[in-house]
Amino acid sequence: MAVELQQYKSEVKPDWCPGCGDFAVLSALTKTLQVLALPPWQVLVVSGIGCSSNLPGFLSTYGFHGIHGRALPVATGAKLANPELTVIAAGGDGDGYGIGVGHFLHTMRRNLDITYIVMNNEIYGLTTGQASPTSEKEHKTKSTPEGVIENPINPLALAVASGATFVARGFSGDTKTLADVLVRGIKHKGFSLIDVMSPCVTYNKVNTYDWFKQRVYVAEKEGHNPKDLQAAMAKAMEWPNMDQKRDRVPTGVIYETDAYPTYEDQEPALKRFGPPVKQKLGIDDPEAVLKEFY
Amino acid sequence: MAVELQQYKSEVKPDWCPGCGDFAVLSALTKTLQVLALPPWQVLVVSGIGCSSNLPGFLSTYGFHGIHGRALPVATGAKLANPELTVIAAGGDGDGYGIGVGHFLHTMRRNLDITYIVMNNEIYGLTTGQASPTSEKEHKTKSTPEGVIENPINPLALAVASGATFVARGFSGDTKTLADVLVRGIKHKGFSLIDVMSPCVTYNKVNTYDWFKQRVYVAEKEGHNPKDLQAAMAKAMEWPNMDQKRDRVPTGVIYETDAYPTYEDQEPALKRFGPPVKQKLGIDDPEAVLKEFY
Amino acid sequence: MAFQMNEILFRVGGAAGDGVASTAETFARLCVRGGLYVHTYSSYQSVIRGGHGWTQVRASEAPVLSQGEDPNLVICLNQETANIHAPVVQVGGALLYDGSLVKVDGLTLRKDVRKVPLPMNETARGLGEPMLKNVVALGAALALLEIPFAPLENGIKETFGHKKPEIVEMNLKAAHVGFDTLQGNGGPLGLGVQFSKYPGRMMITGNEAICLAALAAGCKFYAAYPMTPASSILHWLAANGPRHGVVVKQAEDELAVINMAIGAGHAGARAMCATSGGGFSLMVEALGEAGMTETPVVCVLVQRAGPSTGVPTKTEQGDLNLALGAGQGDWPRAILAPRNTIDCFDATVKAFNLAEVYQTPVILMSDLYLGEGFRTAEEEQFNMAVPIHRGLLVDGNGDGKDYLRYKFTEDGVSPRAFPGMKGYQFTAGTDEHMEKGILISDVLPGIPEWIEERRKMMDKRMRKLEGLRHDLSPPELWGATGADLTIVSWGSTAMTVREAIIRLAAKGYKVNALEFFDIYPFKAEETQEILDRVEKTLCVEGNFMGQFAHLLRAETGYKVDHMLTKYDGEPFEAREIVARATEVMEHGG
Amino acid sequence: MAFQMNEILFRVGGAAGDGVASTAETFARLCVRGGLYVHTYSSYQSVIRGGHGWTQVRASEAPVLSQGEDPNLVICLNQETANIHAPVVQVGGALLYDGSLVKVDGLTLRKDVRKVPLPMNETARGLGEPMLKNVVALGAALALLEIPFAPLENGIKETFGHKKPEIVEMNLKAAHVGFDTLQGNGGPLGLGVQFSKYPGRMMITGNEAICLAALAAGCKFYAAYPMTPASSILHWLAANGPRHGVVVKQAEDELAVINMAIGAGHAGARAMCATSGGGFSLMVEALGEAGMTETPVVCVLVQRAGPSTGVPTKTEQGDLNLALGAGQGDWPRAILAPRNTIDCFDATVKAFNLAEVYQTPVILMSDLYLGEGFRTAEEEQFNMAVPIHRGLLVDGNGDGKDYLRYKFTEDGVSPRAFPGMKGYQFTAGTDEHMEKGILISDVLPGIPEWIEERRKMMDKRMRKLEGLRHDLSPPELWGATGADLTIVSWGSTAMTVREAIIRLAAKGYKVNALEFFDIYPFKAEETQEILDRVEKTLCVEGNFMGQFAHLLRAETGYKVDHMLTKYDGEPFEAREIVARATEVMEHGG
Ligand SMILES: Cc1ncc(C[n+]2csc(CCOP(=O)(O)OP(=O)(O)O)c2C)c(N)n1
Ligand SMILES: Cc1ncc(C[n+]2csc(CCOP(=O)(O)OP(=O)(O)O)c2C)c(N)n1
Ligand code: SF4
Ligand code: SF4
Ligand SMILES: [Mg+2]
Ligand SMILES: [Mg+2]
Repeated sequence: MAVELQQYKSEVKPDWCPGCGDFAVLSALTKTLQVLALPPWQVLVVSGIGCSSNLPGFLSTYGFHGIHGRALPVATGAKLANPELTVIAAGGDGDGYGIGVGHFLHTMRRNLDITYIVMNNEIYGLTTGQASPTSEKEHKTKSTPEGVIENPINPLALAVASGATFVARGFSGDTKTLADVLVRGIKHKGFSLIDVMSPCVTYNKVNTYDWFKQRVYVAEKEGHNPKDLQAAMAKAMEWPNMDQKRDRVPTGVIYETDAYPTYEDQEPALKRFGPPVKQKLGIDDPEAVLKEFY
Repeated sequence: MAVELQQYKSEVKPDWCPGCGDFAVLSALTKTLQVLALPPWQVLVVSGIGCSSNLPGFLSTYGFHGIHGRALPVATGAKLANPELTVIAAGGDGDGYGIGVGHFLHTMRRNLDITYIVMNNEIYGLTTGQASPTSEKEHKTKSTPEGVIENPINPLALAVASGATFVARGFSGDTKTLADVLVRGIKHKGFSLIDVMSPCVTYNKVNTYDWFKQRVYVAEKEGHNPKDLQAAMAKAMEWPNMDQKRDRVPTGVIYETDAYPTYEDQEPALKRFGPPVKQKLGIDDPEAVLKEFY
Repeated sequence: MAFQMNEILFRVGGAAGDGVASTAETFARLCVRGGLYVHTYSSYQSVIRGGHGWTQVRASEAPVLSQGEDPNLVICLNQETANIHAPVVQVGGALLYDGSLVKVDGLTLRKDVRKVPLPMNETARGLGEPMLKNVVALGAALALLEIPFAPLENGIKETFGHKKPEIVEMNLKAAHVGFDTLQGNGGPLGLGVQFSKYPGRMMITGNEAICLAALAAGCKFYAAYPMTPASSILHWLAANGPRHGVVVKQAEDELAVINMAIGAGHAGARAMCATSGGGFSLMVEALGEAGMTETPVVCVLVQRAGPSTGVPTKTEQGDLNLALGAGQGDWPRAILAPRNTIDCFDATVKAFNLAEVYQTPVILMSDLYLGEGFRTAEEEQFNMAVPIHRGLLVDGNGDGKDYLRYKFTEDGVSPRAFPGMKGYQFTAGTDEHMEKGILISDVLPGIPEWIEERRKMMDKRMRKLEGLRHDLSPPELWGATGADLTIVSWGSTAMTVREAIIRLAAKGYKVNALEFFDIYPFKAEETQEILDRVEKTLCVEGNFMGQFAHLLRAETGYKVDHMLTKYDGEPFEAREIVARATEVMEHGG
Repeated sequence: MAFQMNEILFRVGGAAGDGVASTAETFARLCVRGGLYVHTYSSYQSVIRGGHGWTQVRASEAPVLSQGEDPNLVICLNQETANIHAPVVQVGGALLYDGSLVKVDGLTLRKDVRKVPLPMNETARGLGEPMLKNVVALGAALALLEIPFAPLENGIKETFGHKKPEIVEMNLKAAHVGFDTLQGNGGPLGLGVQFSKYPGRMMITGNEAICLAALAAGCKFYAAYPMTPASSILHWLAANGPRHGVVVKQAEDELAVINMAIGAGHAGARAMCATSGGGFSLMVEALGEAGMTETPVVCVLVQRAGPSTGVPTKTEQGDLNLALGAGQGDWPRAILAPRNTIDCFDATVKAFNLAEVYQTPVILMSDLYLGEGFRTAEEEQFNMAVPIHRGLLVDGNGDGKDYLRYKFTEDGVSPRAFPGMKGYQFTAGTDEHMEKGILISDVLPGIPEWIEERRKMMDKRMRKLEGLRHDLSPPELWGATGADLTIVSWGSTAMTVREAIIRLAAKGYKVNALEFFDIYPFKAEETQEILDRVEKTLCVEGNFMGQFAHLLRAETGYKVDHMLTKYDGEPFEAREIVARATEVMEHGG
């Protein structure tokens, strides 16, 4: 069913700062939904809180803009209640890798058919510029005036280690690769992590478009085989890392496998009865249930 | 300062089930403290909630037996308040890798000089036998009567990926290796993760002593070099993994490096003034502070 | 003191791992089969093996309202049980134990308490199965209580019939050893309990009643993280839910639990979760999220003794303030607190309906005492054909043009659409929003017309409280009117209060009860009317601060005259309430 | 309507990113240097760039109690500002704007409001620095308000003196353009404000006052997760704390924040954390943990408009129920709610002392209005030599034999030992425990003597509430006695109420105020006594439900006669209170 691009856009004008990396993500996602011919009413976009988490409101799909850090559990509940929906979770690095990192890990090991897009600007944007879990060492921010002294989270390595079946990195300054990973990620059956380097032009004066432009490359173009788990892990560990090597930032698909069933495919109730939202409420055979109480 | 072994034990008799793997951990830890000649009053053992988390009460050190999943933040606060303490966190797989996995990741990337001992029995013991985040696929438990359908967490791989500087696995049925990893882990300056396979004889009828005995081996004995990050990651990914290969379980030290400074070494206030608990309260130069308000 | 006639107070005690609970459950089930009403209370500990636990089964020809007090009969599976419980066995009662293991010589007993040694371990060893020792004791108990052997025999056959017949054989043998020992050892206790063959009664816990109601009400998504005393809901639903289409998800923590339930509720499934106080504390932020996004969700809070980890295996009613204050800011919520298993069933059904009709969270407050103890019930009381009200939904066949998810309406309820419905797309937000769902908070707050819009949206949401208040039941005045004392209680304590009142009546005291079970929004007017007509009041509740009395005063200005609080982890006993009520009436306080 | 004499109501509005707040702050600082009292209120939005924000600076020769109402003067940095604010400029006031960007033709203005176009952008462009446009406007404002140019000049020199002198030069030029334009453009507004040279006053926000007090009180550990409107505490302490030995830790979430603070408190450091309602919701479980382990911790709750994410940049007093009900079960807590910056300082010091003296969490409730707005203060009011009471500690030189960490004492306070002290080792537990700290919950609950011990331990902990109650201040009756109406308020609303009362007095109404700032444990007796003597009451609070009025009634039975609630995100204005009070007094409600 063909839907026009315009129809994926909501009436709300994005209120990000001019130049914010999130515009590219919104536009690539909008196009991807159209390319994949997913009707907006069959798509649910779930987010937390942050500049990036405002994204659902700019789309004409269904949306749930919840609380900080909890996008993935909400997405999980919705997907399990109605597996026929295309469920996409979206948010920031603070939301997903900071306060939400527990859900991030646990959701990945379930391999639900959900796509998770993280607009990673290595900073807390909405709260006006504190260090985020992906801020690199020495970064001076409002909360770390003498520089960050923690190692940044490596979301891709965590994803590969935890059972995500599709792991990719995009960059807002490279819309081609971004479109590619979004299309492949959403099509992928199973959990997809799409970490997008999406510069915060207002609060991150270190990891700018330029910073990335000088460093990103598309791994597959250099012969990376995303089906190879070991290679994927090595690629993921390339950046960021404890040694603070920051010369090259791999992008594109890092890991991809279709060898494992999704959670929904294995879930006992879903296997027997299909989508909960389509089931009749109440039970047919009360006696069968009640008899165990005698 | 030599302290007798008996002096590390509290008056409380451990109330674990006879045969519980946690006895071996308690006994190995007690001996380690003695071997390292750490006076009990300079040691703080912090835990969450679970059978395993009862451990601090069985020692004569200082202890904080907090709430479920929050041992590491409490340990972090205590260590930062008094870096002269030897701070050990201890608990179960549910506590540390389930509800507490967010803190687990973030604490590791800080590289605080804390040792974290996880008594991993792949089950929720205290709550009488539900699946834990390390329960392997197909495991039938009270909460998964048709079998687990999620991939287990791989704590060692997460640790290597997150910046822990000492990563090891012990097994309650191999007290020699257990003692070795504990001694090395506590001596290590920086964050040490010691994951101990500690069978729950009551609720985990799958991953028993026998199950492990047939599978464990000491990686270093087979030539594993824990200083090699790539090798460490590969070793960590050996088990558990998505392919459900369960034939071999590496133990001993998996990763170890002293190339990175601890958090305390870099912390601005600690660098300037040393342990907060030893500082005089109040400030000397009120004018200097007040002047910015004019 | 003579026995309370026509009832049995059976107690079995031992270490964790000794099979205390299952022995008691078998006994209770026998009694139910024999036409009796039962009520069980298990006193157990966190320890998995060892420690000291015991279960009391109260079984009677007439309906029983509480766990009862001193036992007629105690089966001591270890020495500690004898030490602790022997002194409280009623006059004329009995102590059953294995003489080779348990020493009873030095124990202080009441008058005429019989010490009955049994070859429990020896018999079990002989049969090669240690757990059979409990069956020996059960057999002996039957003899003491003049319970016919047949129901036990049938029970054993049913339980083990599908396994090898040898097991049935062994069980019967063990039971006979006990039965026969007693037959020739002083004879029955003479409690005068008559067994009948009335087969129609169920035996069920509060938690199970909630599960049943969830199935009946069309719950299709259940998420939980294990936590005593709510875990049995997870266990039951994990075992039974999937056969009825219920997706049951054990999550990584309670933050995920409630958010998953909210996600499922948003998608259109009836969703529930359950926990105890510690887990509920972690759900506090997301309950406000549900309130703000107007997402229905049923959250069961099975209380245990706090604060913090507290006494995890003990009961309390200490989380009322937590439920009342959950979540920053003001948002509409309902709080229901069932008094008994029937209420558990009805309140759960009601919770699902209120949650969907008012599109907001409903909190169901039970406790360990009610959640884990068995009670008899008549099947009619669990009529599974329950009313299902899904509330205001959009007409899914419309085109969704001009759809306003958060439309200002008179009752505050706006039409709901589910993801998947063509044309009704909207984004639900936890930020303040317009009728369409578009955020106000990002670029519009502080601008006069949007300040006004925010106020209106608050008003709209909060108007739902009026509907909720209307739909809730006022407190029930139980017992005779014109009483000299009215005992106020909420939730599970009500039933023990009733028993106390019956006993007080027998002593000539005129006492009645004011029972609160639909707690919030508070029915202040109706309550006030009732309070205007009562004499003196005594509030009985299971916490330190008198949290309910505090709420009552806040809502009505009424200060109860007297308090009886309990916070030692144990449930109220009727005699404590009798004593306090008597004190109040005789000495004014 | 004539100007309220001797005060300036200055407003600057524009888009986020336009430098609204810094322009206002510069102006406010000028006024303070000129001997005036100031009060600022910033109305901003979540959006980082764009939207519409504005800051009002009220500056007066006499102390100011609230942000004031309609401005005399508005600097419009964009068209939207003009559209929104022009209509509310006071009669005889002025609108400053860049005529090349902002159109003022169609705007409805009050009488005699002057439209003053300025070459703001042109000048800034000419100087090559866009932000200088605001300096042009500031210069013009000085001329309008008859403020001498020197303080601005000095201010600019101080701020930029260390940078290149060119910058100072450019700023001065820009300011002069504005100043000169006005000089020749109608002259001053004639507000009659006299500037003096009194240099002794500070300008500080509530959040900053908390930071100052934390330093003074010996806070050595501060953990936080960013959250509006508490973030500025993190920013200030991150920048200044380390120079005074304070370890400042941004954690991964609020669960970690509070647990880190508890860990630090347990280890012996004075520890604090701060957040807003959403983050506080996540701390609820751990607050009970601190209560149970008897660990001191100061938790600052800077409220914003809820529920849920709500209106993050707006103010409210909606989290009282949350603070009162935080954590399952009953545990002792104190809740303080400062009225103004001085109270912020004093209450923070008190919070650290109470937390350590009673070894339990203290919650400090502020809000966006108080936390983020600037107020003038006299330096004496921030005397940094504060009393420090660390409470009952063990004598670290003893041998620790028979040390009982949770010793039963008359006041419930037991001697504290810190890890590192030889011989005093104990384990703090969230499970119920004995005096030594050994757990009861695992193997002992349900055993008679331990049931009793549990009860005693609850009693011990809860006895601390009595001490806390004793140490708290009763509410303050402000204003004349014998008033016809008493306005009840809590926290930051009190100051605006005072202003309303002064205005009411000018109209001949006898109104006074009952101000609550030490909220819990409630001083019921003292409050009752005061209430016995008041005539009619009006409760003014910033939430929907009237949470404080609810608490007041619960604690005293007293129902306030009238309510004025506000929950649109905006702070109260004195005129609203005046209007409501007048209504109450003239028409009875
Ligand atoms: C429980 C809670 N804590 C803190 C906040 C405040 N908060 C809002 S967004 C945010 C972080 C935003 O960073 P990120 O997720 O990286 O998104 P970005 O704005 O950078 O896109 C925080 C801390 C909150 N809303 N809720
Ligand atoms: C917030 C909260 N949720 C749930 C619980 C109940 N609970 C206690 S221990 C535990 C899990 C124990 O498993 P693990 O950490 O693996 O320890 P083990 O008993 O296996 O040693 C749970 C879920 C709790 N105490 N607090
Ligand atoms: S603050 Fe940063 S992340 Fe937020 S909208 Fe602006 S540029 Fe984007
Ligand atoms: S239940 Fe399992 S983990 Fe707990 S004490 Fe027993 S054996 Fe150990
Ligand atoms: Mg970010
Ligand atoms: Mg475990």
